[in-house]
Amino acid sequence: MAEKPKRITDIGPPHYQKFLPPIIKENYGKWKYHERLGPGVMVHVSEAGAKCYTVRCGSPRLLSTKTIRFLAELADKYCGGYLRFTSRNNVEFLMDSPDNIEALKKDLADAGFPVGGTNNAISNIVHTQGWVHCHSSATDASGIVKCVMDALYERFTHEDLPAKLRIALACCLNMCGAVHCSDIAILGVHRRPPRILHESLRKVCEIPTLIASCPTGAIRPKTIDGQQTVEVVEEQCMYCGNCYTVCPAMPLNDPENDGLSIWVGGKVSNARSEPKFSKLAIPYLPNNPPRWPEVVQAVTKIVEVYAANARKYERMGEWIERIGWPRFFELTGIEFTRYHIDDFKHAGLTYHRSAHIRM
Amino acid sequence: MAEKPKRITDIGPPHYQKFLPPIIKENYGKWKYHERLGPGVMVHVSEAGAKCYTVRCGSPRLLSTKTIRFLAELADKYCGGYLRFTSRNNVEFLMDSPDNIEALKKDLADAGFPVGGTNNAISNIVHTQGWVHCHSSATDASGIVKCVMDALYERFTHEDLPAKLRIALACCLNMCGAVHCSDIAILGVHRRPPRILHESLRKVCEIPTLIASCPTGAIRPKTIDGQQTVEVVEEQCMYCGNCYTVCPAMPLNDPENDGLSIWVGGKVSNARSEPKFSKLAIPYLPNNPPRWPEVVQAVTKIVEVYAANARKYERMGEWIERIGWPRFFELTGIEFTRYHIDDFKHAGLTYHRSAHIRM
Amino acid sequence: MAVDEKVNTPLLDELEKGPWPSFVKEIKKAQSVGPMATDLLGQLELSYEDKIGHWKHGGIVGVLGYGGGVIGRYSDVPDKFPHVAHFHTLRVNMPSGWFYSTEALRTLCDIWDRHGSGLTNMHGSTGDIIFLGTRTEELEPCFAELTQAGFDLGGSGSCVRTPSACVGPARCEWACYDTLKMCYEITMAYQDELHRPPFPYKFKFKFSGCPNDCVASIARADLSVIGTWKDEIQQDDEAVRQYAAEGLDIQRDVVERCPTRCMSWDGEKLTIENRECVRCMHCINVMPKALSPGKERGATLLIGAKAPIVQGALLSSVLIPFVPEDELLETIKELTDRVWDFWDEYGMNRERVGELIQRVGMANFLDAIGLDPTPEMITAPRDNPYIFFREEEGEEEESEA
Amino acid sequence: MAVDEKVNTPLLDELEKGPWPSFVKEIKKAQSVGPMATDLLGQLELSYEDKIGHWKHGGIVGVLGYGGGVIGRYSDVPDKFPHVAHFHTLRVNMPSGWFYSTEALRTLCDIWDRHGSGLTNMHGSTGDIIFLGTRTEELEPCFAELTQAGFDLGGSGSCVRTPSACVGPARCEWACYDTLKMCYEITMAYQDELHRPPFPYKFKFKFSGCPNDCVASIARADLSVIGTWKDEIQQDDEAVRQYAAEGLDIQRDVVERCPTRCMSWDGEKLTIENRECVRCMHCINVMPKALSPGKERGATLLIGAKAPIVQGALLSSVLIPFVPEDELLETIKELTDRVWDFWDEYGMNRERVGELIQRVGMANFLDAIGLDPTPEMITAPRDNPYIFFREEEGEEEESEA
Ligand code: SRM
Ligand code: SRM
Ligand code: SRM
Ligand code: SRM
Ligand code: SF4
Ligand code: SF4
Ligand code: SF4
Ligand code: SF4
Ligand code: SF4
Ligand code: SF4
Ligand code: SF4
Ligand code: SF4
Repeated sequence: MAEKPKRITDIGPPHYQKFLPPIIKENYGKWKYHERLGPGVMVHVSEAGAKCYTVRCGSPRLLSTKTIRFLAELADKYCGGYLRFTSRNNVEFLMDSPDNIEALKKDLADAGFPVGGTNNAISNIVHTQGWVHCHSSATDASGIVKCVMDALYERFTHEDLPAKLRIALACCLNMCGAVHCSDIAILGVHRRPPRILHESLRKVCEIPTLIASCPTGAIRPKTIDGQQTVEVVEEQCMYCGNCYTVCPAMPLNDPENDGLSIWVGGKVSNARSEPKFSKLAIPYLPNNPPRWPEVVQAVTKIVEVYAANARKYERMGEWIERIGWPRFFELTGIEFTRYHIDDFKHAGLTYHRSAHIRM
Repeated sequence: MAEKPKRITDIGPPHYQKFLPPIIKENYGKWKYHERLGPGVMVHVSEAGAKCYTVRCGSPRLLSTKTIRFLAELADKYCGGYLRFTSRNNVEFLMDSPDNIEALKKDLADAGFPVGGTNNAISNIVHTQGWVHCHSSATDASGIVKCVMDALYERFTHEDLPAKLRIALACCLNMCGAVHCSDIAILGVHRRPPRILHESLRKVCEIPTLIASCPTGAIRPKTIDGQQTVEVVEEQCMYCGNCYTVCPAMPLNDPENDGLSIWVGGKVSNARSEPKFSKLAIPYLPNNPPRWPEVVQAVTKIVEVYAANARKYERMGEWIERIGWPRFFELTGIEFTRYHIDDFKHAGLTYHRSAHIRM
Repeated sequence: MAVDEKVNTPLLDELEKGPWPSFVKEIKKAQSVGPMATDLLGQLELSYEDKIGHWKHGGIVGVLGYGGGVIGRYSDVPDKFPHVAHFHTLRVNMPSGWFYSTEALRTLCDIWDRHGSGLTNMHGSTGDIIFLGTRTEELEPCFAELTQAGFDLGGSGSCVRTPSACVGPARCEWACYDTLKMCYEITMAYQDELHRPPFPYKFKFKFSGCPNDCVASIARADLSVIGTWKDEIQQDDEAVRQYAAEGLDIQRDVVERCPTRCMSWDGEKLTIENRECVRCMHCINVMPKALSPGKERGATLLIGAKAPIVQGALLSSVLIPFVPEDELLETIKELTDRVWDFWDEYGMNRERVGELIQRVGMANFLDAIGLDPTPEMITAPRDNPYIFFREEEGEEEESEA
Repeated sequence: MAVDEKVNTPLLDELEKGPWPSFVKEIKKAQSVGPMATDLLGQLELSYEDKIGHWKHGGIVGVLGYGGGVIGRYSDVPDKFPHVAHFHTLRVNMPSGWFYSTEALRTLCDIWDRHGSGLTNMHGSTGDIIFLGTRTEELEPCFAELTQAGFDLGGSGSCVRTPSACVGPARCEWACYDTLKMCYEITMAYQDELHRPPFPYKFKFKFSGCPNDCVASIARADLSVIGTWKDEIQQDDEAVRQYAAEGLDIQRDVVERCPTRCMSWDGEKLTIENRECVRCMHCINVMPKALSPGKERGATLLIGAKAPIVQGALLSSVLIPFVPEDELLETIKELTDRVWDFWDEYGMNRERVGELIQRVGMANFLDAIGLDPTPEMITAPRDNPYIFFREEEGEEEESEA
């Protein structure tokens, strides 16, 4: 290469206006309403009567540059050279006329990209790195997402649920993504205290910081062979992994005991009810690659029971609050265990302090 | 006196059946329904068609034996020699016919006992000892109750509120009585850390127990003139009085700073909504004997605003939850301050974590 | 200082005015019983003047062999008011439901006039008859006369406190079990625990016959026993129509106020989806002639209510969703014994049962008392991922159906 | 070990089956870009075999002068899979709203094919373009090319994280302020804080145009900016009737689902008691042609959301109920600066702003940043009596009107 380019920094992202297709630019801030035209397809109509047609397709999020180029080609072919991604990693093709919708859908179908995810469909699963990239993970991410979406495929390409249903997956308690407020959350869990690699601990970790990192105070200083290190009071460990984040010599990964938990009833939107956290449905399911049948079955079951029982416009959490948690466990056949009863800081506030009981 | 009676213990209370009037005994467990016959008067009808008429009158709770004898006389005259008290310290006269209702009411009126407190009236104020008997009190009890009930007298003798309205008063944070779940609670508060009577502390208190008693850890050991005693970190003291309960040498009473706080919206019953705690309305009003005008005015105002705005069957707390706390403060004209924002253990859960806002 | 019946109390005299019955008048009435009331007036007037109580922290006084039932109280201005230098209260265990014969009332008055101030609280917040103010040397004779008359002391200190009950089946159509009987039986069963403080702190029982909870048990009892039913609400359609005809707006006032919205009204017939009903009582309260609790009756047992000191106030929470009436007494006793065993062993000084449960966690508490967890015990499962998985269960494969 | 494009991955191959697009296929597609994808497949297959990740705890790598934007990652089996011995990711700041020209996309692909694995996440959970996997020595050249092409890195570490926004006014009729612009302006305003970690921990901004909150800001942003309006819902009665005519059950699906029940429908006209409306969006969502947010628009500012580590997950809570759109940028900046000052001084290591507020208490936090308390900030006033009264106020008489 000829000349080394001058090093520039702090330029920030490109200005978004450069990337807006004309139909968007012209009607920016002037949209009047929208209509659903079927799964994955909608039209937004501006005050001036202009129309923006959107076709949304699912994506595995982990994309090769090859696939990105392919999507770009479609956008050149049908959308004047622009496209966008959604906040849940779907791809949206925007057009100023309906003419190309069917052709685009066909090309997408041929390439294996499902159109859907709008309205009362299950949209894409927000997820994280898993074994593909993260050192913290108690499970894989992309693999489980693939299996669950295979099973729920028809729920993505149809809009026939009572309301939106958002699934998210995080591969450890750090919960990258909004797992904690999802209709269904799949969460990787460790179930054993960290192992302590005493040799490397001495070299790479600051012991006071490490001790301070544990929210339950389970880590204590210890001397082994005259060398300073730490020990973990096992009964006090809740496997949060914060020690591992600050000290690589405290890994929690454990092929036998790592696995998944399922959480339900969270939401983010303010529509009708206030945003809510997801609550524990199943404390533990085993890691069973490559197809994680236990997880797929559990999630599918919950979705089906919800679909069959909830009222129109009732999100998962709103439905459960109406019928009550006892009924949720009854309908889904999920076992209620000691693990469901909160024992963290505000646990007492979850005890049922009234005589309101369905018999 | 002749012979000393043999000492007997652990006999428990007399059996209640001895004290049931015939109309009750005969229809025990066989009541079918009841009807309201006006403020303070109702009839219960049994499966057999028998009727029990009740006349309820208010009482100052603090009764001289003279007054008890007077009430007994009325019960002899009209009720076959039986009467009962209610869980809110009212007196109930039970009769098997309506014939004596008016005569009884007249006798009660002549003696200054108001008939009422039933249904959607304000019933008697559950209260505590105050300056009449307790060492802990930040205020008097009976005196304030008298003043407030004088002001709300018509609300006792009429049943015209949207729902029941229960007022309670406790003279310190120990909260003898169900003050914490009242529609309106009047609560005596200290506002200064305990004084430390070092001399007597050494003699009568166990220092480790004393230190352990403080929920905020505000009490620390200290040596003065070579003698062990304690000090209080003033910023950490929340005036709970627990130290005083375990150690008489730590009094909190303070004529300048003691006073009252007002709490609203609690309830006990499971009717419609679940039981709820009362929430802070006014953090502090001064002790202003003998008539406590500030307290009387504040309570009256809250009652009037509630009466004017709540819907039928809506308890204070249910009404406030419907209209929202901002509107409650607006309607009552009560100032919202930093003290209203919780800062105790579960404070974070009271922060408003949604975009649901009335503008 | 000499006792002057005409002690000057300008501030207190203000409290003789106004329509509500006056406690100041009551104190004045008791002046004829003896000099205590007069000195009480004097000391109270002083409190009104200087805005502070004049009682000292209570000492330990009581009757022989009992650890409770008396609250010791001494004036901090005994020179000025010698007749209230001692001013102890006796807590006398009231009869279930606060029913009295006038004869019994007079006996109580006679005893108290002989041995105390002639002042009472009818009743204390826990429910006791409070004999308000006497001297140490009067305690034992007063107690002797009380027991002769069939009365005994109630609780104070770290013991079972005097249990109380709503009027229940005596005069209420909604009682789902016999509250008066249960209150009596439990009081009798635990006489020892009531009179000789055996616990880390106090323990209260309260018995309400239905979810209206007229003794506020859910707010004030360590063990709250609240009547309820298991089957369907009993319904008299004709009586419903009658209410409608008399002007009740059934849609607005009943159907729309039902917390689960499990009712519907078509102008003719009220339909209740009983499976969804949470037994809140509202519809029954509004239409007592038309609706009543089901026939399969019993109670919900809830645990742990208390006032704020020191870890914050608690309401009781569900422990057993439904116990049939005929198993109630045995279940309460068995359960209580197990709870006490655990509390005795693990409770800290001045730690109520409700606080103990919060501290050790509900699941561990259930283990300790041998109850299985059920979803009725909680409002919602945990929302935080900090689960203490147990070692044993690493091995088995946990499964869900 | 030699790279073999046909690495044997029987387990992963199972994930090429089924209708949902396969990430395994994507990795295989990237094999043509270079050997990294193949070793990634190999290592991932190994993880699938032994049910454990094979990445080591990340070291500190990055580009010159930046403290973030790169996540260092090393294989723990580098001998077996040398091409992923280093496998760092770059976080590239996406454009507001995730709009792209195909030209820009191709430029990004070109750069990444030259300097990395050819694998991406479109996008990361925070919103960045994730360039997934490269070696340390490629970071600087890759960065140089990115900036030449007009792209910069996003955040990682204890800094401002890449802000994100919903599609907003670009394609949504409900945007109550310009989310894309606000996101861009804030990103530009805090370039330094984004690239050079100055804080105790991370700080995230997210911008949603209305309470539907399509970027989940209330769940995931330290500062959540959620569009809303102050005046009345705009209402087209004819369009309402049209919806009814087309079969929408307005009573059941709109009126009865309104959280405040502030609407009524008489079959002809929909009446909204706007004073009671909490701006939940439900009715507008159901009838976009008939209803829309009011004209006086702006946003609610909420603070403190975060994932569970370590004190438990939090949703953001209301800080300023309403800021008009034209004051929004300035208000956010001013507020943020004050929040950061306080956090810098009092925040502990790895303590998010939300946790700090919980620790010091909302009232003290408000004092520190100079905001007056308002009842909109809380769901209900305190229910415990443990008030820390301030000395000064002992003297003045607090009053209520
Ligand atoms: C494209 C996108 C914004 C973006 O900048 O990328 C978007 C776009 C729209 N959202 Fe959204 N939402 C988008 C993520 C979200 C999220 C965030 C998330 O899922 O992580 C939420 C919060 C979810 C939650 O509560 O857990 C969200 C909650 C809503 C709601 C409220 C639904 C509810 O009843 O709770 C609506 C209103 C509706 O659907 O009736 C809505 C409505 C809409 C509308 C109809 C707005 C409009 O008039 O254009 C758009 C089409 C939605 C559709 O899918 O039918 N959008 N929307 C996001 C698409 C994600 C995807 O690919 O599936
Ligand atoms: C006599 C008493 C029981 C006793 O053993 O002494 C009693 C008796 C009745 N209560 Fe009660 N309640 C009594 C204290 C309570 C309490 C406890 C308290 O106030 O401390 C409560 C809980 C209050 C709370 O929620 O804070 C209570 C909540 C109710 C309710 C539920 C009201 C609601 O809507 O929340 C009803 C039902 C109703 O009134 O419709 C009720 C209904 C009744 C009925 C109608 C039951 C019946 O069919 O006989 C009785 C007449 C009530 C009336 O006053 O109109 N009773 N009732 C108590 C009278 C106290 C007094 O002198 O005022
Ligand atoms: C007399 C009575 C108030 C009244 O005027 O009615 C009363 C009076 C006292 N109570 Fe109480 N409590 C009385 C019912 C209650 C109740 C209500 C109830 O039992 O239903 C409560 C709330 C429910 C509960 O138990 O939580 C109550 C919660 C307390 C507490 C706080 C307990 C807690 O766990 O938070 C204390 C503090 C203590 O135990 O040290 C307390 C302590 C006291 C002491 C002994 C003062 C002390 O610090 O040692 C008071 C003696 C006053 C005196 O000089 O006569 N009293 N106390 C009530 C007992 C009369 C009776 O036997 O009928
Ligand atoms: C890449 C990404 C997941 C993904 O696959 O999309 C990610 C990956 C990591 N996150 Fe995250 N987080 C990512 C978005 C999030 C989000 C979602 C968001 O930003 O909206 C959250 C929840 C929101 C929040 O911030 O609270 C999130 C909460 C965490 C936490 C817990 C923070 C907390 O306060 O509870 C940690 C732990 C930490 O910071 O030490 C963490 C830590 C990490 C680390 C750096 C692992 C660590 O312990 O050091 C992960 C590096 C993985 C890797 O090897 O690539 N990540 N992380 C996301 C960033 C991509 C991007 O820039 O677009
Ligand atoms: S959730 Fe945990 S394991 Fe997964 S990417 Fe985030 S930090 Fe890594
Ligand atoms: S995993 Fe969490 S609880 Fe366990 S030792 Fe580490 S920091 Fe402490
Ligand atoms: S509330 Fe406090 S001051 Fe009043 S009687 Fe009870 S312990 Fe005494
Ligand atoms: S009053 Fe309460 S907070 Fe203050 S020192 Fe005493 S025990 Fe501690
Ligand atoms: S609690 Fe129920 S049963 Fe007891 S008196 Fe009240 S309404 Fe009747
Ligand atoms: S008792 Fe309550 S929940 Fe049950 S039907 Fe009646 S109003 Fe509804
Ligand atoms: S948050 Fe509101 S403004 Fe933004 S895209 Fe979603 S619906 Fe539209
Ligand atoms: S926006 Fe929500 S609260 Fe407001 S009127 Fe519509 S449904 Fe009701």
